[in-house]
Amino acid sequence: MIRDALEIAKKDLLIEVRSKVLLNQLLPFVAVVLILFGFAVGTENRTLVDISPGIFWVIAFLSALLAIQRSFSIEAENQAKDGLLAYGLEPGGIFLGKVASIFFECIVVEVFLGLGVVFVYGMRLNSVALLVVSAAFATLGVASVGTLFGALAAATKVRETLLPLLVLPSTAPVLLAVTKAWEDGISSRIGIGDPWLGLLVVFGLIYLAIGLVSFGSVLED
Amino acid sequence: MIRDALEIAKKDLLIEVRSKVLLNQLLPFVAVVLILFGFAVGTENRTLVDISPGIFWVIAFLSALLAIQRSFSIEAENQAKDGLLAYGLEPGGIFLGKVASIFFECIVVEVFLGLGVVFVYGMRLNSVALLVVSAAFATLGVASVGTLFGALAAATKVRETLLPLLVLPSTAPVLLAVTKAWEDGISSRIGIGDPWLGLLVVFGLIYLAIGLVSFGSVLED
Amino acid sequence: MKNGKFWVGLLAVVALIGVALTYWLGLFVTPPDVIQGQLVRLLYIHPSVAWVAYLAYGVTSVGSILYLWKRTRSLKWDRLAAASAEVGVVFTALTLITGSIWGRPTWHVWWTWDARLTTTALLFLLYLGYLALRKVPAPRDKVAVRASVAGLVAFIDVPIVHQSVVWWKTLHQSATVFNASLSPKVHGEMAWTMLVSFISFTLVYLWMTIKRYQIETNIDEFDNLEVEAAIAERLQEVDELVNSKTSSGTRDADPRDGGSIS
Amino acid sequence: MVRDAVVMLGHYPVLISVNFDAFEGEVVYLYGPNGSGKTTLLRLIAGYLSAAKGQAMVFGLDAKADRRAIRQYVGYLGHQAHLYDDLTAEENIRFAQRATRSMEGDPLEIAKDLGLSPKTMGLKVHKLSAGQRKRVSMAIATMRNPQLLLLDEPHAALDEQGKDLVDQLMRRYASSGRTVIVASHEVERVKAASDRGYLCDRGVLIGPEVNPAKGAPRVAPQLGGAGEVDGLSP
Amino acid sequence: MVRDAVVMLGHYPVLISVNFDAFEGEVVYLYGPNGSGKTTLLRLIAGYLSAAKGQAMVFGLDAKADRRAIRQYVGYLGHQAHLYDDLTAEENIRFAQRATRSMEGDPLEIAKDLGLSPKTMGLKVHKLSAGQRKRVSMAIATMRNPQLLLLDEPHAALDEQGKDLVDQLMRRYASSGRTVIVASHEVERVKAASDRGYLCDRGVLIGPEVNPAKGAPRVAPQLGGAGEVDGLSP
Ligand code: HEM
Ligand SMILES: Nc1ncnc2c1ncn2[C@@H]1O[C@H](COP(=O)(O)OP(=O)(O)OP(=O)(O)O)[C@@H](O)[C@H]1O
Ligand SMILES: Nc1ncnc2c1ncn2[C@@H]1O[C@H](COP(=O)(O)OP(=O)(O)OP(=O)(O)O)[C@@H](O)[C@H]1O
Ligand SMILES: [Mg+2]
Ligand SMILES: [Mg+2]
Repeated sequence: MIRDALEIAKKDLLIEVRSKVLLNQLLPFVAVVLILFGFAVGTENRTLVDISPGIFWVIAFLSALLAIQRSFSIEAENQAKDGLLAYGLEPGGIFLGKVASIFFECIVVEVFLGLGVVFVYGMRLNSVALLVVSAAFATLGVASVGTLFGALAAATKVRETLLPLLVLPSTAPVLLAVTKAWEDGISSRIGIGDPWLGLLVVFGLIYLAIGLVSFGSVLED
Repeated sequence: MIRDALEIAKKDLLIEVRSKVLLNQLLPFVAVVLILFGFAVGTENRTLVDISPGIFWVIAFLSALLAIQRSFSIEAENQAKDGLLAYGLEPGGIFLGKVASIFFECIVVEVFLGLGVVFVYGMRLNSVALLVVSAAFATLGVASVGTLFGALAAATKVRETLLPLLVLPSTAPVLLAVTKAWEDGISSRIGIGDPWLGLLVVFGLIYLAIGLVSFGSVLED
Repeated sequence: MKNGKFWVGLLAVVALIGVALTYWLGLFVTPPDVIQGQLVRLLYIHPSVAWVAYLAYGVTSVGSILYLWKRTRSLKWDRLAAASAEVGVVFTALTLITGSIWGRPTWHVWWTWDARLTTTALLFLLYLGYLALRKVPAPRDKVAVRASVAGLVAFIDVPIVHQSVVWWKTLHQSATVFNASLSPKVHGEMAWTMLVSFISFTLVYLWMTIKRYQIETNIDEFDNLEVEAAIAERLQEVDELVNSKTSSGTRDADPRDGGSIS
Repeated sequence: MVRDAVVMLGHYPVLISVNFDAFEGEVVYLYGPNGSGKTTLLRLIAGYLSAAKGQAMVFGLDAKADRRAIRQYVGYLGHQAHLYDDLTAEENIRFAQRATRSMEGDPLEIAKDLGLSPKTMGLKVHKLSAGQRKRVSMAIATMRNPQLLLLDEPHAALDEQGKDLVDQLMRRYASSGRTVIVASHEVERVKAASDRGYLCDRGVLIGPEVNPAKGAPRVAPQLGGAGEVDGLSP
Repeated sequence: MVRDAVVMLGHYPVLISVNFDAFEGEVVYLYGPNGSGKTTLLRLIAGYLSAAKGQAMVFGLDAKADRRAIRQYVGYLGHQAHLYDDLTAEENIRFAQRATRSMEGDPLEIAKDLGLSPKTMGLKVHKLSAGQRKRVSMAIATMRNPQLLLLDEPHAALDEQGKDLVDQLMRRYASSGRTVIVASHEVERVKAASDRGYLCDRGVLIGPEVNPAKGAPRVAPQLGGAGEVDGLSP
């Protein structure tokens, strides 16, 4: 299973390297949204810092959505998904591979976004450990749910619009939790022992488990 | 040209009726985001009303983006675009037809969204004429730019991510202007003579004109 | 050709002298401002840099229009648009940087969500998007068409940036130099220094754009050479192929002679 | 008419120094190994691609510059069916009919001639079998009775009866003074139905070969350049 | 083995009461008009679809329930090439090789056998010609030397030499004790290369017809049910 996962992840990242979607398009997209939000929230610099975790994560989730969409549009063209099935790869492996590549792409975006938030919005980082770990688990959760629903939506002919509808509400708790954890991390109220982080870990693992178990049925549908 | 436009618009709307993307997916998506925002901004009802024009338009623009994406993924499958060209339709007509169908879909979403904002957020409408006219021109602007860039991005293999990158920054001024116009319309500071509305009209028409003129070159590329 | 090189060289020299002059005038000759103190010296860089960015994008959109217009369609316009946009992006970045540097002491922040600042940042991104679009691989003429359309649409942000101070009534300095009556509200040696700085930065722009244009031309030429080489190579293969077909007696098969029958 | 044309895809000259002619009232075939450039040549003539060197002319007009004018008289059937998956076969045909302003004829009639039952016509296109799709595309490509019909492997995916239909169609076009250019791997079949043909091999056209059964008289106009009607060729 | 199977697509029974057998060491063909259900039958056997009535068994396993186990031994070549457009032909093959754990063999070698030059292998798949894609898919479908090879119109889009290659391949599979089921419109060609065949007409299978040249001895096991090897059939 791990081997299958590695193959899938490697292939997806190779396609990414070839088509450079992330580099050429996703990062500028992130920058645009960052600026729009900044402008919308307005001139009081105080507020901006306060709500920057929220903005960070809304943007991060939106770009995760794009990454997921892209990941499954790769499989949709020429019905490559049928190919994956025909190869007899383990569904669990396909799932993990997709999660891994999406996770990796999201992390790249988040690092970039983080730099933006720190330098442009002037966000301070106090408990870096908390920020990093909670970000990792939140991303894991989103990537898992996204992969699961991405496969579901990809089977239909309307994935562009079905996917956000499925992914956004089911990741809303993760979004809220990670925002809270980041607020704590910034104000350094609590360190790595933050209960929000615990919640994120639980979410991330549950979503991962659900995906692993049910991905087979989804793929074959 | 007008005839061609009508054919295209009719066809797009027929496909919409058949596949029910708008009805089944876009509207729930809008509802979800509306609720998420409400949640994120919090319980103070005052702020919510103040920033509701901003929220309204950010959501409206995001769903316009989805509608545009869908409109061109219709053409992309089976390379139907080559078909359109082969039929010898006038590019201007194709452009107008696409703009019309996207415009219509966006208006449906906006009406729905408007009801949501009024009933859920408790937004008051003072100068309805200003609100409606400015919304129409803002939507026209977005639909025009979106159609133009949609065709541009559709030709590349990375449309899912290229499209938002191109459309968001170039419609950002429209977004800002229509938000201002709506703020005025709500507070009823000024009626239909609002300078922001003038700006929107200018934008809408300029974008429409650029699209009409350059769509031919884009389609053939 | 040689002559062209000379003029470009001369341009570089003049531009350099202009910049040096601006430097000297700005730092040593003009007095500090009553309100702003030494900070006012940024006045000799920041507005002219912003102006050059506008100019660059203006040239890009003219190039784009000329390319899109069928009767003047020529890749040279596209190259000009590309070269100018690239220089424009550099100058927009400089505007942002010098503005930030100025903002730190005057507004006490590096960045704020003022309308002009925001629209300038959008401008920067729009043209980054333009450059990204150029990088999407496609045949040369298709790249040109796509880029021209994007370049044209992007330019709409320029008047918005300019007008933003008026429309949004913001923190940022409103038009002191490019106001409607075109009568600068600064006087004396300050005005002179600003004029020198405008001229010399414009010359710098010209020089950079010409250079960049030449590079674009070289790249296109190089591509053409590659094409020629590929064609020549293929022609050779084809000759062999044709010879083998002819000897096997299919028929008269010089591909150049497709029109006749044996 | 194609003269000394070189077509580049990327940095590779896929067609090299190609000369090709087709005249009114004839069926011209292209055959040759996979990847030799047949599709590329058809797309060049249809104006989807342009020649890096040399020229391509259709009806005396430049294939690239005047492609919009040319397209009114050209029908193109590609490897892929240009259909909307979410519409039924009938709706696809109706749309094409209105878009091309070729209002005559009931779509159901047209389709019946191509062996599509009304039941099939009522199905969304993505449910159709490969052969049924091909027939729908065929209906659309021939809708306007184009002066020039470009067929890229029309026989693929069709059953025996469907292939015969294509052959009949080609002959009917030729006999009514129009032109058909067809690329196909069913060499015997296509040779029997055609007047002249070219072998396409690694980007080079070799030919024309003339069909001894019917081709001989047709060739005349080509040499003189006088026998050509209506400027289909130089 | 398919027994009394009915396959519904939507509300329409595309296959109706179909009985079908294939044994080890034989090539079985399917032919019949467009839209008669050949692709549907192949997809049923491959486990992409399930039977509403009756049953489909492969290697003695239920085609739907145990499809994952079955797929390890099945190669499927559909109408469409399941390839990644942004990867080169070589990368596609390499990925399939690793994914299916069939490490033996250099992709370039495999491809050469299928008539793909190294230059072609280095191109992104979306640039390839129709026939070249087909060959790449073919390489992938046969990669694992599957016990059961399902081919849906393998000849379409291929040139003469490619078609011969497919025929040879089918014969080689049969003679090494494996099974090939092929749907094709090139009836003569496929009949010559096969042992037995079914005519598929409007969802009904008629047959088997036995190839007099080679088929006769093969039929026995089917009647008795005893001669079948290794549980490929009931
Ligand atoms: C990152 C921050 C800033 C950005 C992006 C920015 C951008 C610009 C732009 C685009 C222009 C050209 C306007 C036009 O003529 O249309 C401009 C002009 C100008 N800026 Fe800034 N600016 C920034 C910060 C500042 C600061 C902090 C000051 C001084 C307190 C300042 C003073 C000026 C002045 C005096 C002009 C010339 C005004 C005119 O003649 O129109 N800017 N700036
Ligand atoms: N960018 C590129 N660089 C190099 N070669 C290319 C490029 N794009 C396409 N090719 C090659 O050009 C040829 C295109 O051929 P084309 O599609 O016209 O073939 P065809 O004769 O229609 O073949 P088929 O019978 O398989 O349909 C292929 O050999 C393909 O590999
Ligand atoms: N939902 C549906 N309702 C009714 N009929 C359907 C539905 N979906 C598919 N069909 C029909 O089922 C048949 C599917 O046939 P299939 O694709 O198996 O044909 P085939 O024998 O492979 O044909 P071809 O030779 O053209 O590839 C077609 O006739 C199609 O019209
Ligand atoms: Mg081809
Ligand atoms: Mg089939």
